[in-house]
Amino acid sequence: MPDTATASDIKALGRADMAARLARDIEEGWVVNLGIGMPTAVSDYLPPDKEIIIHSENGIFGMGPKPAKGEEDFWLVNAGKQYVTLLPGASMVHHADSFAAIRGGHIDLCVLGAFQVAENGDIANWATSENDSAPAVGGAMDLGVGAKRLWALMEHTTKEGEPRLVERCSYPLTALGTVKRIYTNLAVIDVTPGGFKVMEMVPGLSFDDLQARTGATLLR
Amino acid sequence: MPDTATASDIKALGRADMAARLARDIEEGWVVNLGIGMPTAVSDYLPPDKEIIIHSENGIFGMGPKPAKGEEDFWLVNAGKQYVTLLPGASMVHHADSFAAIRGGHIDLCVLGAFQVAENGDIANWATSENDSAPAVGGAMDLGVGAKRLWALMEHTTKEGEPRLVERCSYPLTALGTVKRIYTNLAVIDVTPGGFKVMEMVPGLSFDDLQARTGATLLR
Amino acid sequence: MIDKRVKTMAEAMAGIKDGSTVLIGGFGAVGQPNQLIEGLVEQGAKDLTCVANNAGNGHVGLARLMELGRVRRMICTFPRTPGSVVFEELYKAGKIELEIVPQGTLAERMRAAGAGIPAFYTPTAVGTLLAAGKETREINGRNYLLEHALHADVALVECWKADRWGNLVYNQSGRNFNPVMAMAAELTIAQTQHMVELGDLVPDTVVTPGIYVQRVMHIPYLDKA
Amino acid sequence: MIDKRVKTMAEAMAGIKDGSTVLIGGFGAVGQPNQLIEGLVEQGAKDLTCVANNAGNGHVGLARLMELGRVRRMICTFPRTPGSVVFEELYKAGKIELEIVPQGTLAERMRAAGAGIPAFYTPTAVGTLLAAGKETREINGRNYLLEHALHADVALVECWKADRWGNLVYNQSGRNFNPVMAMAAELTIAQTQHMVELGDLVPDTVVTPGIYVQRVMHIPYLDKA
Repeated sequence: MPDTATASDIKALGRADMAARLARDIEEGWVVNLGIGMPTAVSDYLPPDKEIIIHSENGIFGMGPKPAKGEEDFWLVNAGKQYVTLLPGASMVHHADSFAAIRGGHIDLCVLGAFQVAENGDIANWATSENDSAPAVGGAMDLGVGAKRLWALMEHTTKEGEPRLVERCSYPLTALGTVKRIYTNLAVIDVTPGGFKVMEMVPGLSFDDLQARTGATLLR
Repeated sequence: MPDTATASDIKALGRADMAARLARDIEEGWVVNLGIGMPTAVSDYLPPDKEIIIHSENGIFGMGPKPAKGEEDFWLVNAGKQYVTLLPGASMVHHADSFAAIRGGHIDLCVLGAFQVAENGDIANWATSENDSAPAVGGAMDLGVGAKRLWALMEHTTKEGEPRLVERCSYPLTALGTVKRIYTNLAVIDVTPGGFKVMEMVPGLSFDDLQARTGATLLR
Repeated sequence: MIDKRVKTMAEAMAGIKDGSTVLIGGFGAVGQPNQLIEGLVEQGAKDLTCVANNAGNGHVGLARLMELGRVRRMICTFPRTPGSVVFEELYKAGKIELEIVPQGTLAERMRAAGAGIPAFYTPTAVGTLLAAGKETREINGRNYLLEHALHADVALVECWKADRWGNLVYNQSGRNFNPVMAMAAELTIAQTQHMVELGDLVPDTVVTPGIYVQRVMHIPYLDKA
Repeated sequence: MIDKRVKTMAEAMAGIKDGSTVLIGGFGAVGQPNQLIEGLVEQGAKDLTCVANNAGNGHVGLARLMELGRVRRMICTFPRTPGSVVFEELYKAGKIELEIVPQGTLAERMRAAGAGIPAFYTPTAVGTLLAAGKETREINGRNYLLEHALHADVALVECWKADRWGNLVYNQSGRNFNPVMAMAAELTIAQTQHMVELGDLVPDTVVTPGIYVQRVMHIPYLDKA
């Protein structure tokens, strides 16, 4: 891929800022599932003045902030097996009922990390090759098809500079045509019927710079 | 139907005695669903020295005896909408989970009333004609296919003397081939691969008498 | 702040449209949202498909809604009860449609709707009149019917305690159809005997998580019939 | 008297046969019946199909069972965790079979088994590698996969409180797969942190009715990892 801007010009977001940027767009009252990895950090940046119901696939509705050191409850973990707390109003269901909520369209927003997202909304986030030995899918395929809105949170390119926003995913798919928006370290991009539409870019980045780092045509 | 014995010879059971007779065969530890109508009375005759878990389709496991007058809890009714009590060890589930237990084979015994039972185990207990206006099925079809054992409790003949134990049901079916035993006012009859097998008869009744009141060949 | 509490019946019933499918909780009188049903009678929506275990009683509530000609179709398991006089007259006169569904199939169809399961197989009703028109399939040597999810526009449910997030718990056999109906509808309206503070319900004991409930109205009533 | 309590691990494990399908509750370490798994290691059954969310950790419990060559096949959602070294080695060496199932599909397949639903349709995994060999069907314009019930011979579950009828309640997120696994197995064995008197559990708050549980063993352990 050609590189049309020098790294120093571009104010790429760090992982924390990416999570914080996405968190700003979450609306009061939404039921939100945060995938393992980077999406989990979104919960650290939720606006304190809004009530948002965080769901964990292992059956929790209404997770609160991380517990203080020494205050961890062994019996209370999230999808990433990290200790969590409960907000007043929390509730607990079993795994089948938890995924009933997911598959049944009762989750307003799911945020997943991704290897690739295609311009038709396909997402690949569970295996890097068809020959992957023992790939791990967890709840990603259920979340990928079930949530009312699916947003991807990921670096705009691989470490090697290969684009992760592509015309068609080359990695095995998680779900077909369901990603609605992508938050990267460089931009916020909507997945529209016409393709990737740039909604926001980081300072120092031009549209052409972003296009050069993207594997499909961007719309303004 | 020919009548080969005079009514006065035969010590036919009353409804209470029919329920009591059936109750004697319920084993300790069984989970038992009692259909509406005559089967409900079985719970009044359960052996007090055995623990038996009575299930109600509206989501109760572990019903106890009828409440004393004035002690009724409005929020606690059985399938027939009669007030009931709970035993220590009772539990409550919603309707889908209650029928999961039924359909999933977790009920050891279901007792249903019936219009007709056929020698192949078919049962008809919900409608008296294909043109029945607004027939009411309730949970009978689920219970008919789901319980580990299905026993029918019914009068041996109609008021007009027509047999209710038949070669093939003429009334609309509830479930196919699932009745294992029939308790009537005259006999206890097993439904075997070979047909109806008489296990027990009331005093004063001969095998030929019983055969004359039955619409299919009886086995000894 | 998430606050699903509504103060008036007009707010509770706002937006229910003609032609809606309305789920009505309860098994007999227990767990039946009587005041919400009266609210629907007042509200005026017509051409309704109503789903309930029974087909109304006397001349109030669901029976009244039918009597007013507002119910086009009933989906139920047991329409024939001593008190279902209004339904039976309308049905004989051809003025109301009826779909009889076995009770377990009815409950499971609503759970399926809530759970994103479009269809499932069940052994119930195979070979009976209620299998008419339904696809049959042999799986592992046994025959099953294909049954479809039953989605609804509105669910009216009754509960014992609720909080402002819409978390619900039920009292004894008042639970019955209410939790699966809450899952299956776009708009679930609950009437609650007791309104409690957020955090008063123990998370482990909540039966219907608030995500399934859109409106809650505090309607205490005598706990005897 | 119905008394499902067992006093020794030998009683708890009695009769588990070679070739069994064994469901193992827990999500990570939480709600995992560690002592029962060790009991199964001791008991000796082999040629097992094990169903769990993950594929074991370190060299104890499920990982130990695999290391001993007793697991022919794993059915799980997420076999790759930092600690799943035993599984990964066996899998690379072709010494263990693997069926990867999406987490919601896995849970629903077990609920279906418990609920007498032989098969159901789900949108999950349509068009992915995990749809290979599965029947696809269009329902109301959307594609779905047909998934079958997952029945088991044995379920090992963990709970917080239990009584002698086998009624169970769980603690916080320790609930996870345990209730659906209890429904799906012929023989459900529960280890409980607290054994309580019959009647101590409030009927409205029981999560797994005793009808789904055959044996209960009181195994208190520290409630911190």
